Amino acid sequence: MNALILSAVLGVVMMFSGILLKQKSAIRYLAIAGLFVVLVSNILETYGTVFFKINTNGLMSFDRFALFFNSIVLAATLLYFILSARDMEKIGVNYAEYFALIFFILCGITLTSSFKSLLILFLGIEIISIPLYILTGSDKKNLKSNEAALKYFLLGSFSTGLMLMGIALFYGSQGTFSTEVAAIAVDKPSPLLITGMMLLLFSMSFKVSAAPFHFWTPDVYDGAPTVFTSFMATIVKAAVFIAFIRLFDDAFGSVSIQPKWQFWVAIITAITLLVGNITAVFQQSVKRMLAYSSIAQAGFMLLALYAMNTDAKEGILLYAAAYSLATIGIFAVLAKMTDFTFDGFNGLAKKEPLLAGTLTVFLLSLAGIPLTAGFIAKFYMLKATLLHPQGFWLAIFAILMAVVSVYYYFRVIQAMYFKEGDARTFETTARFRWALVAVAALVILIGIFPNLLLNWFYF
Amino acid sequence: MPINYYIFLSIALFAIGIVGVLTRRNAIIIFMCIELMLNAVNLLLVAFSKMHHLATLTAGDAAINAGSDGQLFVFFIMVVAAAEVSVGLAIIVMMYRNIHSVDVNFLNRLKH
Amino acid sequence: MGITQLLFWFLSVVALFSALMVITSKNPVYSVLWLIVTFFAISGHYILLNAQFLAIVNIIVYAGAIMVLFLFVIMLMNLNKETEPQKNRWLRFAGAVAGGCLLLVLVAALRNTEIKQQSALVNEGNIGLIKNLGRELFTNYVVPFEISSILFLSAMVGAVVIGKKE
Amino acid sequence: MIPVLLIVIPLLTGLVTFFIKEEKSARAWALFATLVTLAVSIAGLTVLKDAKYLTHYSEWMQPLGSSFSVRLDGMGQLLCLLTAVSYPLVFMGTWSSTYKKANNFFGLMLLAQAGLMGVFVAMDALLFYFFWELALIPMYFLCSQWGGEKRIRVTFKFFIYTFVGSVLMLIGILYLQSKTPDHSFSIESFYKLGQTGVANKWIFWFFFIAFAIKMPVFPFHTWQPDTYEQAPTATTMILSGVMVKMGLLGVIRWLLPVLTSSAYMWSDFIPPLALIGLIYASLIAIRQDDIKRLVAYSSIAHIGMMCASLFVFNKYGMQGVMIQMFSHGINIIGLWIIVEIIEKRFGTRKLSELGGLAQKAPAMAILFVIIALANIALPLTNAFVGEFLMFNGIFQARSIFYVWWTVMAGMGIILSAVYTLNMIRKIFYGESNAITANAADLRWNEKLALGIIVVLIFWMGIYSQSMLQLTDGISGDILEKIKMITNKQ
Amino acid sequence: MNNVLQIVYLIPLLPFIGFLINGLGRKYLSKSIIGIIGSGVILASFVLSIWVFMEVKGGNTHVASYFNFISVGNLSIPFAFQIDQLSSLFLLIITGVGFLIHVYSTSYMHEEKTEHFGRYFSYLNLFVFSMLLLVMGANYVIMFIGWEGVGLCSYLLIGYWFKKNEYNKAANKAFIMNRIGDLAFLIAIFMIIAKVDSVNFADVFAVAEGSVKGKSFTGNDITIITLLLFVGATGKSAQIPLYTWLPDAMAGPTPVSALIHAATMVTAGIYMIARSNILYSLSPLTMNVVAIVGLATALLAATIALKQNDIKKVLAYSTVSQLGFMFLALGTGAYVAAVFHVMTHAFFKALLFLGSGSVIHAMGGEQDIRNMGGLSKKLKTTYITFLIGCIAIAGIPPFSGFFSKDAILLSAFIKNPVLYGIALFTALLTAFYMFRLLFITFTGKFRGTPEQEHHLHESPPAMTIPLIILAILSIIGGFVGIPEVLMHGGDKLTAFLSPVIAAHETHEISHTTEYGLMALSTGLVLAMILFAWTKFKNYQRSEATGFGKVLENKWYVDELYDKIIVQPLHKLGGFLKTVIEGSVIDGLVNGVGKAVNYSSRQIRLLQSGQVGSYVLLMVLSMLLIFIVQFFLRK
Repeated sequence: MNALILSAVLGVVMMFSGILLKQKSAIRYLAIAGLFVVLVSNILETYGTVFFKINTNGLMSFDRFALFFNSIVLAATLLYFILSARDMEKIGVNYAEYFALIFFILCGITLTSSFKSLLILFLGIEIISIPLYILTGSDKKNLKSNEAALKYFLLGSFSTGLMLMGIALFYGSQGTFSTEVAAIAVDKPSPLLITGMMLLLFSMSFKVSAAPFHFWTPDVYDGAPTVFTSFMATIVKAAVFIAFIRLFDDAFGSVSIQPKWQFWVAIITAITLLVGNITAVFQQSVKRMLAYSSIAQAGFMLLALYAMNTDAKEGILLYAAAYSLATIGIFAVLAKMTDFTFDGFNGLAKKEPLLAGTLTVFLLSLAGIPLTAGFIAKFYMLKATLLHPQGFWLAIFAILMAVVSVYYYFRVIQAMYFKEGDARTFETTARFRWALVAVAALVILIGIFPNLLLNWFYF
Repeated sequence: MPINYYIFLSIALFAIGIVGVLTRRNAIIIFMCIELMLNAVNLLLVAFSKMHHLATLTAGDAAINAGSDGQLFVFFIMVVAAAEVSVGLAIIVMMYRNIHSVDVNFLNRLKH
Repeated sequence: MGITQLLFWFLSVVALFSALMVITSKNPVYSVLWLIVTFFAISGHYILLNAQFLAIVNIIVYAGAIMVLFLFVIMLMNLNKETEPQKNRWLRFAGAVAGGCLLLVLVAALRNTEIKQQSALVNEGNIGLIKNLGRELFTNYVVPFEISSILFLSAMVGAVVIGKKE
Repeated sequence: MIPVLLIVIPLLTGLVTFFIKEEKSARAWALFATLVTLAVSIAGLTVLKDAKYLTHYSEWMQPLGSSFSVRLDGMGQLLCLLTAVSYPLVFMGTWSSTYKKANNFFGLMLLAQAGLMGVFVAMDALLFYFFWELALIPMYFLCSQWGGEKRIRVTFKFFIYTFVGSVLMLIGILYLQSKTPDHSFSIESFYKLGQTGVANKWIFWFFFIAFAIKMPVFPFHTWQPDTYEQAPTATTMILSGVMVKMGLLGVIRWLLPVLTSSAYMWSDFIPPLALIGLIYASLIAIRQDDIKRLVAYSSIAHIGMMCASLFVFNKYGMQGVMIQMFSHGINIIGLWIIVEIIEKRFGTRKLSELGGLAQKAPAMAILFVIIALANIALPLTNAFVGEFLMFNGIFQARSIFYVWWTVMAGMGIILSAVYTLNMIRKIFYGESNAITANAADLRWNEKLALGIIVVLIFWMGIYSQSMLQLTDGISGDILEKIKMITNKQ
Repeated sequence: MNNVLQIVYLIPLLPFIGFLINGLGRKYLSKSIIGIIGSGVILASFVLSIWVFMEVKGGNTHVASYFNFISVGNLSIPFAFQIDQLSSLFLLIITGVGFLIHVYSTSYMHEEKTEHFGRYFSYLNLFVFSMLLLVMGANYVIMFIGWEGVGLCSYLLIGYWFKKNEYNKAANKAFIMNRIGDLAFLIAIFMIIAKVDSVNFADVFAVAEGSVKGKSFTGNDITIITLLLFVGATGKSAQIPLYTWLPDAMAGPTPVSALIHAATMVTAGIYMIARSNILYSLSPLTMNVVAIVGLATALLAATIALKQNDIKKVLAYSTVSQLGFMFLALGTGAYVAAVFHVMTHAFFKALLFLGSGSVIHAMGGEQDIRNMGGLSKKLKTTYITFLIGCIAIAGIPPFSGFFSKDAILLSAFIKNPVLYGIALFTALLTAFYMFRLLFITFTGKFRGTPEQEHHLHESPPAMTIPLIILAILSIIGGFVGIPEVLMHGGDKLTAFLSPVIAAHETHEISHTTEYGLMALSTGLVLAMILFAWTKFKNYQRSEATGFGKVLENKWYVDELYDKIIVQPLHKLGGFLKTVIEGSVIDGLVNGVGKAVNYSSRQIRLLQSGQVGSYVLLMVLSMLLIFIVQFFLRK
């Protein structure tokens, strides 16, 4: 609740800061400071200090899971601000508004991570989506940005329609919007419920960009301004994933109904992994490659949904953290590049050894090489999947696809280190470099001592 | 009124909306079709809310507000729809400013 | 066959027909108008279900505000029959078939649910009245209500960001 | 304590090396570091051989059921010694070859050493996997940065190839861990695993393919000749001398005792595969004109022999492999050193372009001949003991096909003589030509390195007990376990 | 030091030290020092050998075990030496003849550069060292070490002049053919290990005699083991089918040929079989095989020798043929006879080779006898000694060759008259080609170039003295084995070797027949010599024709091997390299990558960029899932 309200308030504050504060740096510092406050307040709430005692009548529950996730997301956003906030200036004049929108999105994220009622889920998803449409289109002069925004908007609202139909059918069969398992411990689920569940599955798959509902992702990620792509691809995606898992764990977790969706989740996972990884192989632009790789990573996260056990829940948090860290770092570097194609990275190691080095760490993490956070995350997913009685072959498929992913991630490393060329970058401040190094260190630290995170989780 | 009628009616409207999205190229029309889908959902929700209301009444429960949540949900949907429309139309207009068309087929810079 | 049934069938037919007209009519302006008709029909259904508040809101917000906005935009861009882009007919056919199949499948799936003998309470039951809904909204649903304000804020900011000239 | 040091010293010194910009000092520092490591490992063999020095356990990743537990058993001692010995040899032997960004080169080499040490001492499956990868990654960078002209493609193939294997192994490890009663990765609980279960039969392959790719065993070997050809020779030495032993160790420590019954089930199938590889590689080696490729294929052949005799489940085979792991490492490093010298001096690796070196560089000729003959297992050299035992082991195999296996192995031995002698003849004998006319003989550092190798060759060839006793216990235990389980069935 | 047997390890050690000194110091020592060291160490071990021989004659044998060479499980192979009658006898031959050859070499190789001179002597010492290991080893593995060692040394010495590529090829051939034999030997050892868990001669023979509880050989085991050992022997001792390396081994310096052919290497096979005679006696089948192979080899080699024109080639084939005789003896159970022949053969064959060396030396490297002739005037000593050698090998009493060969023929006769017939015929051929060689070389008129003619000279004493010594030995050497019939208590050798070689049952034959056989063989041999004299006393060069050509080309055996073994393997290798490796396996691996790339390019096209198609695809997949969910599943 702390995070929810504070981020909402901060959103409003940022809105007006545009008028009050003249220098952009001031706005930026305000945003960072504010976000830090939100983070602290959320951590305080984890340890029982709630500032706002508000009765939500069971529409929401800020349980441990939700709060940890919030902390991770807020921390990631903080890093994101520190690394990339400066790059937002390039996009447009509405500097303060961007921050406001991001805070509203955070507010929506706190909803999706803690909903107990489909109504809140719906609102949360919408509060996340609508600002995203705008951020995607925020580079108004850039046709790609416009196109991405419109595509995202049309497809997004279409999937919202599907979701609403699903909710309606759910309501029809259950007589309530609450997602308490007890409500639907029915031995024989009705077609009404099944249909609703499937529609929810589709719309959520759309939001997490799982195949075959992933088509918007590459275009939108490619078209959106790089800074916002970074935000979309990491924090938002993680948030929607949490919503996805919460929904299907609470509402459809009962033994009578679980097999029905798990089968489809398995198939969707497989297709997502396949499409994401295979398609990424042939891309020429690193940015677009990352878009596809985000689809692939989504496929890996879906494994948690499939397995749906304690390991899976711990794992998804870890995965969210690891994936967000690495991707934020990569996009932060990418935003400094003048040329997004693979050749644009040729010989970066010679000109900018530090950027190249950190970028390598992030890529290794995404590829799931041991001693990076990414490995532990993937490891957890596989562990959870293998604990599932039928999970064996899915796990093998996933791991083989991970090998494919190595192929395109290492293309970047090869370009940076082993190819001759003059990669051009915008100038980078010392603070940026230090932040980058810090993030890289964090990635490795989590990789070597995952206990730092894991010891918190116990569900 | 048997609830099935309402189910079929709204599903029909919903499907029509989908068909519209599939068959038209004008971004605005597509958007309107999406609105149509939302309305189909609204209708269904209201019908369900009345159904549950009836069910509780016949069960002899005096809970006077049983089923009202459905209608509230419709209210929220309308709220969201309004917001979406404002943003959506803004985006479409921006698009129109740049390429002087609302034809979604012109949106093909980003592919493969 | 009482008056209620008659009204129900009439409104349903109107809704479906006008909806079809929305997606078939070449001229966007007509589409908008047909959509308004659809909304009116749906509002009729609300009244029939004695959900007066929603009926009113539907007419005010949708038919009143939203569709006018649409109409305004279309007029602004002065789109008409001529400028209206047409998908080639195979794609249209494919779309129609896909949608139709979806309809059939869903109908077939939901043909016999366990609640099919249940029915919706028509023209009585007062949960749809503003009094009740209002109480509900500002007691149990106050949190989402407040949250929706955030939604509006962000939409507003967004509209500004997108629309404002630089 | 000792095992930890063996990992930590190269790790830290390696990291330090990255910051030594000046080439000479970087090289000297690296050599010094490896010598320290060598000293530690020798200490572990001699003065500090008490169990309390050779084991270390500390908490690490409890939530995953993994812990940082390392131990030096006989095999670990042997292979760590090999690693510790080979690094100084490599650095000495290639002292005169220069690299751009030398500090990175040596740093990565040392990191790889840390990884190798870790693999050899890890007593926790997950830890084992970590070090397995840690040894691979630096190799990837070494080969693609300082390799030949086709390096990027070749190295990448090598990397992907090995990575496929290791991820399959990861799945296997995870599967077994989920089957362990205490959900732990520790080797003890792996050894306690039940042998029943159909899945085991296939899990076996998940491990074996990973190890087979590493060794490499036919038909998983195609990455190897290209990589050896393209990689910088110092790296190739480590790859072929030490790295391939990871696969063998994996089989001995993580496969045979864990999935014994499955291994037993497949034990009629793998030796022929390996032996076919032996003959196959030898025949190809006969037709090679490029020295590096020739040596590469000869290495495949030798590994095939070792792999085969791992699956005959008798002490001859096991001990033979143990000692051969060391011998092969030493010998092939010796060969590479001279190959490197030849390539550097004459700018060619083509047998057809060389010849008559024996007149100009007698010392080189003599040392090369000794090492090459040791490599084809001439008596009183180290490889003879190994090959004798392995060959004997194959002959004593319980399988009904043992005669055929013996014949195949025998053919391999003869063919090895053929290609080795041809190589010697074409490089060193005959009239010297334009390329080799003004050849210089070995430098002192090369003489030193090769001299040490030759001494080791004869020492182990004549007094092999020193090594055999080291590994006697461990191979005894493993065979004991195998016997226990296979007898039950 | 009370007993020489305590320091028996010095016998091999001294040559090894010599090897090290000459090998490492070859750049720094002078030729004379090298020569002195090289010969000195051999002399020393010769002296020791005599000492040892005396001890053994005195009846005390000795097994000295030093350390564990290999020990795994319950198999432990000690590094041990065994000194008994057999080995001590061979020690004498090896070190004795070896010493003479060393001395001879000091002057024969004098033109070599110092370091090559040193290399040469180090090789020679190493050669002797390995041969000593071979005969002194107390178990099969130590024997095998020497066994491979001599193979290695022959490789090194044959390829001594490494600039000539065909020499190196010959060296490789020798090594590889030996390796094939060694492989059989090795497998035999494994089989013994499997049965006995030990490779010590004592244990193995004990088991063979059935005097050990629990362990025993079946008849099959024995046969297989002995056959495998015999294959090993064919490799070392140049019997069919592995004999072709020996003639090519002439590439080495002549003294080396002498060493290989007379004293060391080739006799290894004989020694090994004689050593394991207990096993062989248990397997009649193997015995027959040995006898037949031996005889066949003898005949084949003799026929080839008839038409050779290279002086050393003739001698080489005669060696092969003589070895055939020895194997015949072994096969017929006359182990003593075989050993006896080894000894005598060592004398006269060394003599002949060194003689030919002297000739070549005089002719300035010329080896083709067609370019010689009438050398008897210039090279008196060489001529006489060579003549003695020829008489000895031809087997004319009382020269040494007569007694040993007679013993072999006799045992063959006892075994089977047919064998005897063929053996006798071969003996006659021997006499014929040896004297052909003698006459063509030394009689008639000189056919070489003028400068060769005036270059002709008798060799220095360092070469002639060994010749003389060997000549004397080949005259008197036979008397240690005079058969009973000629001198009562004559056959010292049999008596001496009896502890090692169990006397096999010989159904006595009457003295008259024995006399008859001797007379017959002697007479025929003399006739042959006369025939050769009439044919070649003044020889004119003439091209061989018809069958002669086949013989001159050694029955085309080399070509045959090349066709049926070498070429196919070579082709197979090429096929594997290019097709299987290049296309199939690697193609498969790369194919995966290509497939991924291709599918990537295809799947990419789904991302058409059209909102409409996106929605359509989404709806279609929804439709599909619904259909499956509601109408197909469960």
